[in-house]
Order: sequence, then structure tokens, then C-alpha cells
Amino acid sequence: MIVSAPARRIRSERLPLVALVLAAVATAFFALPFIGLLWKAPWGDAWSILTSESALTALRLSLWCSLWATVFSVLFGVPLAWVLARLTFPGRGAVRALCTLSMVLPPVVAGVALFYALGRNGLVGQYLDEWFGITLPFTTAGVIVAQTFVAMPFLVLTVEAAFRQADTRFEDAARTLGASPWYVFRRITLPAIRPGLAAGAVLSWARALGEFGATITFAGNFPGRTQTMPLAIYLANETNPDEAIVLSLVLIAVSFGVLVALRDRYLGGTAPRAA
Amino acid sequence: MIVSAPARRIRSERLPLVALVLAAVATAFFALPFIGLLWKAPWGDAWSILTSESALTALRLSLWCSLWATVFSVLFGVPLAWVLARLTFPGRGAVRALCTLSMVLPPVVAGVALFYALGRNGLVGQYLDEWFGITLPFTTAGVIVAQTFVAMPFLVLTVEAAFRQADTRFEDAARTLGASPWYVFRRITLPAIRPGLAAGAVLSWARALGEFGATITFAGNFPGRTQTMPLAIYLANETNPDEAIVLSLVLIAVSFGVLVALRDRYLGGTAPRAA
Amino acid sequence: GSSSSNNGGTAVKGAITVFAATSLTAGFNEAGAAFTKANPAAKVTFSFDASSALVTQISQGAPADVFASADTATMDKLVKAGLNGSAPVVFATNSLAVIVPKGNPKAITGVTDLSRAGLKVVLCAEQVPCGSYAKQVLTKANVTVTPASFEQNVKGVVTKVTAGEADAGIVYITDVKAAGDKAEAVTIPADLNVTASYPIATTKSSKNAGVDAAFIAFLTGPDGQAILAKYGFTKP
Amino acid sequence: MTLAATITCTLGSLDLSVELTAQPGEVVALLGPNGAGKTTVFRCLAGLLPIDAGRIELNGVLLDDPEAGVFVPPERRPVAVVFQDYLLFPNLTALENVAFGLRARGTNKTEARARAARWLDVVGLADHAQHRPQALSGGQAQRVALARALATEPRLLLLDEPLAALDAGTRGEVRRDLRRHLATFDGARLLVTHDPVDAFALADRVVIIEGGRVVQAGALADVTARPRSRYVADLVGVNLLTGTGHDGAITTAGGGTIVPAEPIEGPVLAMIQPHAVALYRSLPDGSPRNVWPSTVVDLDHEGERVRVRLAGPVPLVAEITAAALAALALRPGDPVWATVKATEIATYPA
Amino acid sequence: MTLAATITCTLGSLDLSVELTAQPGEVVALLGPNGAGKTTVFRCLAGLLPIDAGRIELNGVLLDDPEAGVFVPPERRPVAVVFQDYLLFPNLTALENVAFGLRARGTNKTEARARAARWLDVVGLADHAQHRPQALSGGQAQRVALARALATEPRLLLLDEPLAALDAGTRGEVRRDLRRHLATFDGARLLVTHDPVDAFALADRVVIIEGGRVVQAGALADVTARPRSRYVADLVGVNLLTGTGHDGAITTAGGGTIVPAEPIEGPVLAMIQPHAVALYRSLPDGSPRNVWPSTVVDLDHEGERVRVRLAGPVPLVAEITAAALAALALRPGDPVWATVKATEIATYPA
Ligand SMILES: Nc1ncnc2c1ncn2[C@@H]1O[C@H](COP(=O)(O)OP(=O)(O)OP(=O)(O)O)[C@@H](O)[C@H]1O
Ligand SMILES: Nc1ncnc2c1ncn2[C@@H]1O[C@H](COP(=O)(O)OP(=O)(O)OP(=O)(O)O)[C@@H](O)[C@H]1O
Ligand SMILES: [Mg+2]
Ligand SMILES: [Mg+2]
Repeated sequence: MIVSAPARRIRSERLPLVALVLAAVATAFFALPFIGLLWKAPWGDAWSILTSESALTALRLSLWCSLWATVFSVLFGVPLAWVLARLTFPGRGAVRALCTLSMVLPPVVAGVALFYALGRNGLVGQYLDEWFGITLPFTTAGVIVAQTFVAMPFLVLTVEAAFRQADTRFEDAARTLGASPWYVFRRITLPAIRPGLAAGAVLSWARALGEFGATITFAGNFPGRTQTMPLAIYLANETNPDEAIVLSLVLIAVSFGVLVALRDRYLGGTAPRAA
Repeated sequence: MIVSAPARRIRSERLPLVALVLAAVATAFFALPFIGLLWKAPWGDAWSILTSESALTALRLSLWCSLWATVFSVLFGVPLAWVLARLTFPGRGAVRALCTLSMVLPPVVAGVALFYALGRNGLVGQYLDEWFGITLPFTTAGVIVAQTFVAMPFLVLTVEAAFRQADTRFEDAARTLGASPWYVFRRITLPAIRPGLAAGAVLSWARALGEFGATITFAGNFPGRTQTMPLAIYLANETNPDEAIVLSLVLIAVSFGVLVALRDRYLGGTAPRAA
Repeated sequence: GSSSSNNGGTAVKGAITVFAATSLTAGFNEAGAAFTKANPAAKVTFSFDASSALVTQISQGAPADVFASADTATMDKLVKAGLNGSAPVVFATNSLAVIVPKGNPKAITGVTDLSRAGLKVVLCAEQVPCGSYAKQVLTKANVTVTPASFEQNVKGVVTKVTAGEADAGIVYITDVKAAGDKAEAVTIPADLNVTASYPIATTKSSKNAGVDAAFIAFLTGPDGQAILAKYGFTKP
Repeated sequence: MTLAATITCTLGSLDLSVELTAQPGEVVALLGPNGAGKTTVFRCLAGLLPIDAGRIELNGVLLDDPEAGVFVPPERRPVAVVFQDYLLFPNLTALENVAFGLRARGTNKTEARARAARWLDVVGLADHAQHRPQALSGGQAQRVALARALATEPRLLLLDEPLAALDAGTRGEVRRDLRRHLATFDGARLLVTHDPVDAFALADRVVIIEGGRVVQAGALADVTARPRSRYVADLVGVNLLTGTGHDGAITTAGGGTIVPAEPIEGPVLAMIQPHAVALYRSLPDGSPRNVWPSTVVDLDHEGERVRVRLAGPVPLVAEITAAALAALALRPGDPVWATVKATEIATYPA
Repeated sequence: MTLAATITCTLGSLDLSVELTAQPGEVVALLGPNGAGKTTVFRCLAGLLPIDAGRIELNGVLLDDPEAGVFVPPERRPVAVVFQDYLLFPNLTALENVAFGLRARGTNKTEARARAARWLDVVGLADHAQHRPQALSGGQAQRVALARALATEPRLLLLDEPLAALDAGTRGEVRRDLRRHLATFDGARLLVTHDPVDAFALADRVVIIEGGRVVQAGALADVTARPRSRYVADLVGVNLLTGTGHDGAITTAGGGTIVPAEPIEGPVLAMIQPHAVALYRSLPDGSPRNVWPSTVVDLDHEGERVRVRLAGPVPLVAEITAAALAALALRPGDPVWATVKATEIATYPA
């Protein structure tokens, strides 16, 4: 004990140190490209670009669509995550895998795939059209669909993990107190998985906000209707790369603001102890 | 009690039912596009395409790079997540936000940003070149860097959530037994967050595998060196969309296989109870 | 105004959507503005994307009245699918140039230099028009180039050159112009060069025959050509 | 409310198979060694663990019956549990924890909180109402758990060692309050405890479970008067010897001979109170009929009385005064003679 | 190993400030009501909670001293804890849990498992070695926790109610084994318990903590002989009255008058054994000096003895036989006369 103390002393210091170093490297890795952008950004004509009507429209549309995409992801993703985490049924692994495929799919193909499913002649799309006169492609709704398609997987997997990590004994205790599954879910389970839910929501929101390929293919590129920020940036890059950079910085600034705004409190979980 | 019983009966049935319905919708939403692809796939010349040398090369490269991207994401992402979850320091919110920005960044710009950081004349890149003669653009290493850049955020946020959800009292108990932080982390913390870690790894692997924009912009597109599957698919789509679909199906099949293979056991957490 | 009248057409009214290849973005935006100035009752909205993607979208029922492609091959796809309303007409041509970073640091004088050892050259992938054109040029000049990358589109080439990651590439003249002071063109002599032609046509689903025809007419007319010329396009 | 349960259930190494009944207003204490299956019984009754066979019926309502394919989920059983490990909801304050059951059953917020507050007061935690469980001490947490269960006024109340973590004073109080409360309501109540005092104070009847089986049941007095197992003997702190009676004497498993006042033929249990065992350094004269050479194993001081554990043909625990011990100057390992009057030996068939 | 600790620490509503010492080989029992701060003291000693002021020194090594800026992290303190809520690692088997401390300190796997297995055997869980905590009963879990702490052979061992969940039999055994083991090693040991029997059996010295302060300390016999607080009185089950002595008599807070054998002037504590209190329906003749009119509050049956709680100028608990109760036919609310011989009243300065 006394003998091994110094040895342990060293060991005991290692984790935090190594961890901190690795974490620092990771942070730098993330930070550098943005510093680069700021560095190269053409601040001269930035202002005019920022305030350009088209930019603002695109930004507004982006926020609007990504918000809805997140809402839908949560609405449908959380139940799916719950099923995957809490029920045993044949082919569960398959369903889980299925949910992640849209992340693997190259953007263009994702768009095409969506056509086959929800397009005018798509498996379901044709009936949407026939029966309800709904056509998703080339509409704002289409943008939301495309974004949800690529963003939801992140929510599903993250929340499923949270469900698996949660201690079900508290749910049992709640049920013995006469709480319906739904009430248990709201008052006990949800608070327990809040960190995971928050992370999942953030991930899918960010993913939706940055979505490009599936959107432009499935929903087209119509200013004010389906031209989200990434599309506008892609286009700007065609004519004037500087403008593209400035617009990206706007997008970055916005999401940065939002993410910083969402305090640890919303992330919940163990109160972090001081360093 | 007796009176409210029927009322509760209904309530109590609602969650599972609603949950199952929503989950089913979500699953269908994910499944349809792929069914669509399978449906439209030109099975005729599928085989020749699959076995084409170029396709296999691209596939091999994709798997190789995405694997490394995942490894790096875990290696650097877990410590970062730990820091974000367990230490309090000014600007933690900012760091967390920073990690997610690369998800928001449109692919093209992401690539450009990487140039500014790690390119031949980039902030750091120029020294990499000068001192070590390392140039990332146009190399396989560049592909891995680009994929890590877009994939790591998913791991960081998911794992941070897992850390927050874990009960730290067990770690305290472990330390009183003389376990160094590193040992505690390995034997107690890691098992506790395994579901989150698994989910995070899967998410970033899938994201890396499907990565398109940043890769081609930063690393370019050279068969066997930097041409990953999504790039091959994109170009195939230019000349022969059918070929693109077949190739995507290959990509999908592979990742589907991998994800199904990873059993619930690896995801860990509460043993799911029967439906 | 007078120009539009001596353009032969009387002012039309109605709104159309033009699907155009991204390389036309700048030129079409200006042309569109001019067209609507001449025809105050008309409205033109553009949707830019890769020519091939636009064809896919049109085949999926995208509300396009006019389609302007960056190459004839893609336009042929539309025609083959029977989705075109009018016969395609070439409204602009373009030719290739070697693009080098500002100041031409590697002192490249022509296509032949591209084979120089240690030179980082990027080309478009053969699957996309600029790639196949570049290939033709190189064959004509019979230089063999091992590029560092086959880009997905011409902008990819421009980006890498302007970012200084690549030393040279082969792109359209129009792209060099668009790159402004970040890049310079090394001209490719006409005998080695190839001509890329930009066909335009109305779509079968076009809902406003008057305006879409008028727009095509405007583009092919002197005013349209003048505007396109500003961006480096040449008369067919 | 009558509880009638026949529970058969296998869980890991435990093979549980017990029959339980409780009359309206009756308090039944479940006693048994660790791992006997007491908590598991509770989990079955609460519906947290479906039984493999048998049936659980409460007040005429069938709650669980695999054959009939009936299984009423926990939330629809009028049952409340005080869990051995409390299981307070970490995200709720003490007050919200107690109010939870009421809220879940649709009581409005103010009403629920008011009643919860009253319950917290009963268990003496009014001023901890706003604390989260992690900010409560062990005993405080247990009292919150108790209040949480009582607040729902269940038809069947399951108390799993509800007083284990309470300090002496509080324990007495809570025990009194609990008894008073339990008396007021007509549900059936089951209580797991390791403390005979609790059982005495609270239970009308005890059921002894060992290895998943009921080994003894009845009024505590009767059970303790005629312990049938080592566990019960330990519980009441008496010596229990098993042997076979044959013309007037009992031969113990250890090979010793016991001569009781009322002999019994065949397998027999003999109970001897520790204070009835006298110890001598030398063989006592007048040679009483029950004298056994023994060795002191060890000594337990409990205040001014000392419990001496003896090894020998008839292993016993003797309880003597500290003074007597001093006189005998006994130390572990010392040889000693143990004697017991025949009249002090209670015998009954095994 | 000598422990010398002065702990000042504020935690929520608790304002802790205690001084503790333990000599090599000494076992000190920490007793106190729920929420007194016992567990918090342990957390400070183990290094899980840095102290606000004071110093903790073990065997000459400074472990925690805010002024000196010294804080030795838990893993570098030779301290082991049996936690009140066990905190067994859910992902490890019982055996792995016990082996954890040894493995963490670098013992090789086989060696560690062998020793762990031996410890599990000591606590009688050899055949549960491969079970996960969630597959253990409450008592089994607690024994694993005990084995886990003992296995590391710490210099300072902190036991937080280590026997609370054990059944009567096991409890006695484990208590004996524990005492034997504790005797064998030279570290200092602190024990939290609510059971005086544990304290008697295991502790050389007791420290009574109430509201974060040490209110009494010393040999258990002395402490129980002269209880200074309601808590201690409850613990040993005696009546404790506070009052002021004035020429031969004591006036209690309740306004009653007590006449002890040895009067004391000024603030005084008076202790009366419950069995020393006699009850009469009618005013007893021969008029003893201590007679108080009282009302029966309630009755606690404990086997053949009954504890009667009385309200009146001098609130008391009387312990009488069931027979006596039958004779008096007392029911809650009945008026009754309580008398105590002056010689039965122990008095000492408050
Ligand atoms: N989930 C489980 N899986 C496997 N075995 C289990 C499980 N739960 C309990 N057991 C086993 O069942 C037996 C009885 O457990 P139970 O908790 O009912 O005992 P108990 O009577 O409550 O004991 P205690 O007095 O210590 O609380 C134990 O031996 C335990 O090992
Ligand atoms: N994390 C915390 N935050 C706020 N208050 C706390 C915290 N931990 C403990 N307390 C308070 O400190 C007091 C003492 O707690 P502690 O656990 O030390 O009591 P204890 O003596 O161990 O009681 P018990 O015998 O019930 O275990 C309690 O009143 C509790 O409310
Ligand atoms: Mg139990
Ligand atoms: Mg405590």
C-alpha cells in the first residue's frame, strides 16, 4: 500500500491529464477550420451579403424547416427508440439497422430514394397525390421530409441508448403506486433519459440544418420555398465563393448561438463537479 | 380506486399503443425509400456492376476510411465528452457548440474550411508540410480527416449524454477501494455508459461511411486513393443512374449487415423485457 | 423598352420557372432581371442544380417550364424521355482554359505543361461534361496527365486551384472569369480547344408557352447574348 | 380485504413456493433468513414478477393466475410497497415522491401535495419536504418511502423491512404511529422484518419462510414458544436441539443425551432457554440428570449479561451474569460443565 | 493506526462539526439519530467530501487540511467503506465486486479472486459468487459490501450500518466473525449502527452525534449509565428527565417534582428505569415520595412484558408484566398513579 502509493499517484494523475490532452486536441481539430474561415472571410462586403434579402429568406426557411424536422424526429423517434430498447421481438436488430441506413445513403441517392417512396409516382406518393392531392417533392413540406429522413436516425439511436442506460426499477416502483405507463413515462422515464434526449434532439436539429444533398434532389432549389441555407451557399459558391463563406459563417453563428444558449441545465443529468 | 380503475385501464393501454403506432410509422418512413430503391433497381446488370473492379475498390476504401474515422472519433471524442460532462469550466457551452458546428456546415464549405486549417497553405497545414512533409489533401489520410471532422460530433454528444446519465456514486465507491481514476473509468464508468458509447460509435461510423461533400472537396476523388463509395456513386449517377442505385444498395447492404451483426449485447444496458 | 421591342416580341405576362445548370447561375440571374424589365408582367424564377440532377427532377414532375443544360448529352436525356416541349436550341457556347492561381506561380504556359512532374493538376471526372472535354483537349495535345483528383464538377476544380491546393486545372473560361482575381486563365489555342454548347428547351409540362418561348428568344437575342458574353460565354 | 395467494416462481437459484393468506385488517409478518424469498414474494404480489404457477386473489379479485391467463399489471393492483432499497424517485423532491401515488391516481395537485405534506409530517420529515432523495440520510429516505406507500391508502400494503434504517427513538415512534395507522385501515398488510420486536409490536400473525418454503406460521407467541427451525431459534435467542426420543431420553445429532421432563418417542425437538443453562468449572455434585462436558467457544457481552457459546455433545448457548462469568473466569477454549434442569427442557415432535 | 479528525463541513441543512479520534486497533461506534451526520462524517473521512475546515490525519499522514491546502484523493487513502446503500457495482459479479479493491491495488487476477472467494465464504455467500448484485437479496448484498471492504485490509475501516439488513441468525454470526476479524488487524475502525447490541458486541468506545455535533462520548457502559440526551435514553430504553434541582427536589420541565435519593442543585438530569416505575389505579398508601397522577397514552406489548407510555407532570414509560397489566386492566386514556422509589432515580448534573 505505502509502497505502491507513488505508483498509484502517477497512474491516478494519468487519466485526467491524457483525457485533457486528447480533449484539447479534439477541440482544436474542431476549432481550426472555423478559425480558418473567419480568417479568410471577406469582411469587406460581408455586411451587404448578410443583409441581402435572399440570404435572410434562406436562413428563415432553414430554421423553420430544421425546427419541424426536429419536432417530427422527436415525435416519431422517441417511441421507436423506446420499442427498440424495451421490447424484444424478432428482427429488432434489423429495424435498428434500417434506421441508420439513411445516414449511409449518399445524398443524391437519398433524394432519389425519397422520390421512389414519396414522389409523384412513388410507392406511397402516388396515393398521397391521388387521395389527398398532396405532393411532397419541390415543396417546403418536402424539405422537412428530406431533413427528417436524414436527421431522425441520430435521435433514435441516441435515445435508445439512454433508455437502455436508465434504471427500470424506478419505473416498477412508480407502477406499484398506480401510475399508468404513460404517466410513468412522463414523470419518471423521461426525466431519467433527458440528457440523451437533449443530445439526440440537438444532433438531429444540427444535421437537419446542414442537410444539403437529399433536400436539393427531393425538394429542388426554389428560393423562398425550398432553398435552404446550405443550398443558397452551394449556389453562392458557384458565382462568388466569398459570399458562400460569409453565408456559412452566418449559419454557423446562428447554430452556435442556439447551442450555447441551451444551458447544461437542459442537458440535465449529474451536476458536474468542479475541475 | 375501484371507480378510477377503468379510466386508468384505458390510460394504461394508451402509451404502448400510441408508442407502437408512432414507432411503426417511423419504421415505415425509413423502410419505404429503400423498398423503393430495391423496386426500381435494375437487377439485370446488377451483378456486372457489383463485381466491377472500381466498385469493389471504392467499397474497400470506404470501409477502411470510415473504420479509422470511427477509431479516431472514439479516441478523441470520449475524452472530450468526459470533459464536457464532468468538468465545469468557463466556455464549456461554447466548446460543446463548437463540436456540433461541423454538422451544420454545408459539405463544400466544410471542405474549404479544412483547407484553411490543414491545407497546403492552411493555418496548421503549412507547418505539417514544411516540418513533416505531410500533405493531407488528395490523400487517403485526408479522407479520414474529413470523415472524422463530420462524424466525431455524433460521438461526442451521445457519449456526453451517457456520462451525464451515469450514477457517479459507483465511481466514488470504486475510488474508496483504491482504484485510480483510469481504473475506475475502465472498470466502472465505461461499462455504465456502454449503450451510449455503442450508439455514438455506430452513428459516427455510419456518418463517415456516407460522407460525401467534405471528402471530395478536401481530399478530392482519385480511384483507389480517395474515391470512396459515395463519390463513386455520385459520378455513376452522372452517366448511368441505375448503376448509382445498385452501388448504393451495395453500400446499404454492407452497413445493414454490420449493424444487424452488432447484437443487443454490445449495446448493453438493461436487458429488454419481453413485449 | 426599345430593345425588347426590336427583339421582335411584344411584352408577355405570366410566371415561369427555369431549371438551369449551376454554371449559368450568374449569367441567368442577370438575364432574368433584364427579361422581366423588358416584360414587367412576366416573372422568372430559377432553380439551379447540376444538369443531370435537374433532368431527374423534371422526370419526377418538378414544375419546370424551361430547361437549360450545360451539355447536349444531358439535354438528350430529356428529349429521349420525351419531356421537352420545344426542340432544344443552343443559346451559348463555352470553351476550356487552364486555370492557375493568381500570379501563375508555377509559370504554366499551356496544356503541355500540365504533364510536368510534381505539378498538382485537378480535372473534372470523365462522367461530367467538363471532364470529357478536358480529356479531348489533352488527347488532341497528346499530353498524358496524372491528375491528383477527378472532381465531381468544374467548381471543385476551381475551388482547389483558388485555395492553392492544386497548381492547375482545366475548366471553362466562364469559371475562370467567375473566380475573379483569385485565379488566372492560361488560354488553350483554338485548334486544341473544344466547344461546349449549352442547349435550352421548354418542357412538356410548361404551363406558360408565351413566356418560356419569349425567354428563350430573349436569351438567343442580342440583349441576352450581350449579357452572357459578360460572363465569358460565346455566341453559338 | 382478504388476500389469498399461492405463489410458485423460480428465480435464479431460488425456487419459491409459498401459500399466504391475510384477513381484512390483519397484519402478517414475513420472517426468514436472507435470501429466503421474502422480497420475491412481495414482487409477485405487487405484479412486478409474474408467477409461474398458482394464483393471487385480493378481496375476490383475481390478480394473477397463469392457468386462467389472468395478469393484472402493477398499476391496476390496489397494492403499495415500501421497497427494501426505498427506490425514491431521484428527480422528485421528498414531497413530490410522497404525492406521486396520489397524482398518478388523478388527485389534483394542491390536494395531493397537502396530503403528502401531512404524511411527511407523520414520519417527522416536514422540514425535508423540498429535499431530493440524494440529499436525504438513509433513515430519512426510508421514512419518505414509508410515507409514499401509506399515502396511497392501498388495499394491500407490503412493507419490506420498513424500519431497518431508523434510529432507536424514531424507530419506536414510527412503530407506534405505524401500528396506530395500520389499525385504522381495513386493508391487509404484510411486513418483512428481521427484528422480533417489530413483529411483536405490529403483527397479528407471523409466517416463517426459509429457502422459498413456509416452514412455520401462526401467532408469534406460539411460533416462538415452539421454534421448528434454527432460524426461529436464533430469532428468539434460544437453544434448539434436534434428536430422537427413546425411552425417556433424547439422543441428539451430536451424539449427546438429553433427559427431558416430558419424554417423547421418535424424532423430537428440544428447546432450552440460554438462562436455564448453568455452568460449572468442576462436575457439579448431586449429579443432575443433564450434565454435559463442553468447551467455551466464545463470549458475547450484552450489557451486564454474557452469552457463552459452548461446543460439545450438546452444543448450547448459555446466558450468565457478568458477575458469574467473573467468578468462573471463563475464556474461549476453557473446558466447562453445562447443566440444565429437566423441567427447563421443552420438547415437542419434530 | 491512529485517526485524529476535526471535521467542519456544511451540507444542505446539515452543519457538521465533530472531533473524532481512534487508537490503533480500537473500534469506535458512531451512534445518533437519523440525519445526525454520521454518513457525512464517513464521506469526509473517505475523501468523497472535502471538509470546509479542520484536519484529518491518519497515522501521522495528513489526509485533508483546507488551510494547508492538502487533500489526498479517496483512492490514495488507506480507507475502506461499507456504504449504507452498499453501492455494489452492477456490472460485476459478487466475486468481482469483492476482488475489485485488490485488483485496483495491483494484485494479480488469480490471487485477487482467490482472496475474494475466501471473503465471500466468510460472509457465507460462497455459492452466490457468480451472481450480479441485482440477483442478490438485500442481506446478501450487504454481506458482499462488507466482504468487499474487508478484503482490501484498510488502515481505516468505515462501517455504515453494516448489519442492518441481516437476519437474526446471520447477524449474530457475522457480528462474531466481524469482531474476531476486527480484533486481528491493527487499523482503526469506525462503526455506525442503530442497534445497541452491535455497539456492545463490537465497539470499545461510542461517540454520540446529534445535529452534526458530538453530544456524548466514552465507553458504552458509561454513556448508557448516564444518558445525556433523549436519543441515548431511547437507545437504552430508559426514562430521562431534565429539570432543576433545589433543596432536595427536582422540578421538571413539565412542572412535576421528583425527589431523588441523591439530590443535586441546579440543572440536572434524572434517569429512571422503566421497570422501576410502579403503577396503581388508586393512590397507593404509605405515600411514597414520588407519586405522580398520570394518563395512559399507549401500550407496547413486547412478549410477556408491556411498556406503558404515560402523560402527566412527569412523562414516563413504565415496564410491567402482562399479568400486572391484566390485573390493572389499563387502556389508553385511563388515569393511573405512577410511583418510583427515590433510590431508583439516578441523578447527575445536566
Ligand atoms: N433477479 C434475480 N435473478 C436471480 N436470482 C435472484 C433474483 N432476485 C433474487 N434472486 C435470488 O432469490 C433469492 C431470494 O431473494 P429475496 O430478495 O427474495 O430474498 P429476501 O428474503 O428478501 O432476503 P433479504 O432478507 O436479504 O432481503 C436470493 O437468493 C437471490 O439470490
Ligand atoms: N448532498 C446533500 N445535500 C444536502 N443535504 C444533505 C446531503 N447529504 C446529506 N444531507 C443532509 O445531511 C444530514 C445528515 O445526513 P447523513 O446521511 O450524514 O445522516 P446520517 O447520520 O447518516 O443519518 P442516517 O442514520 O439516517 O443514515 C441529513 O439531514 C441530510 O438531509
Ligand atoms: Mg429482501
Ligand atoms: Mg447514514
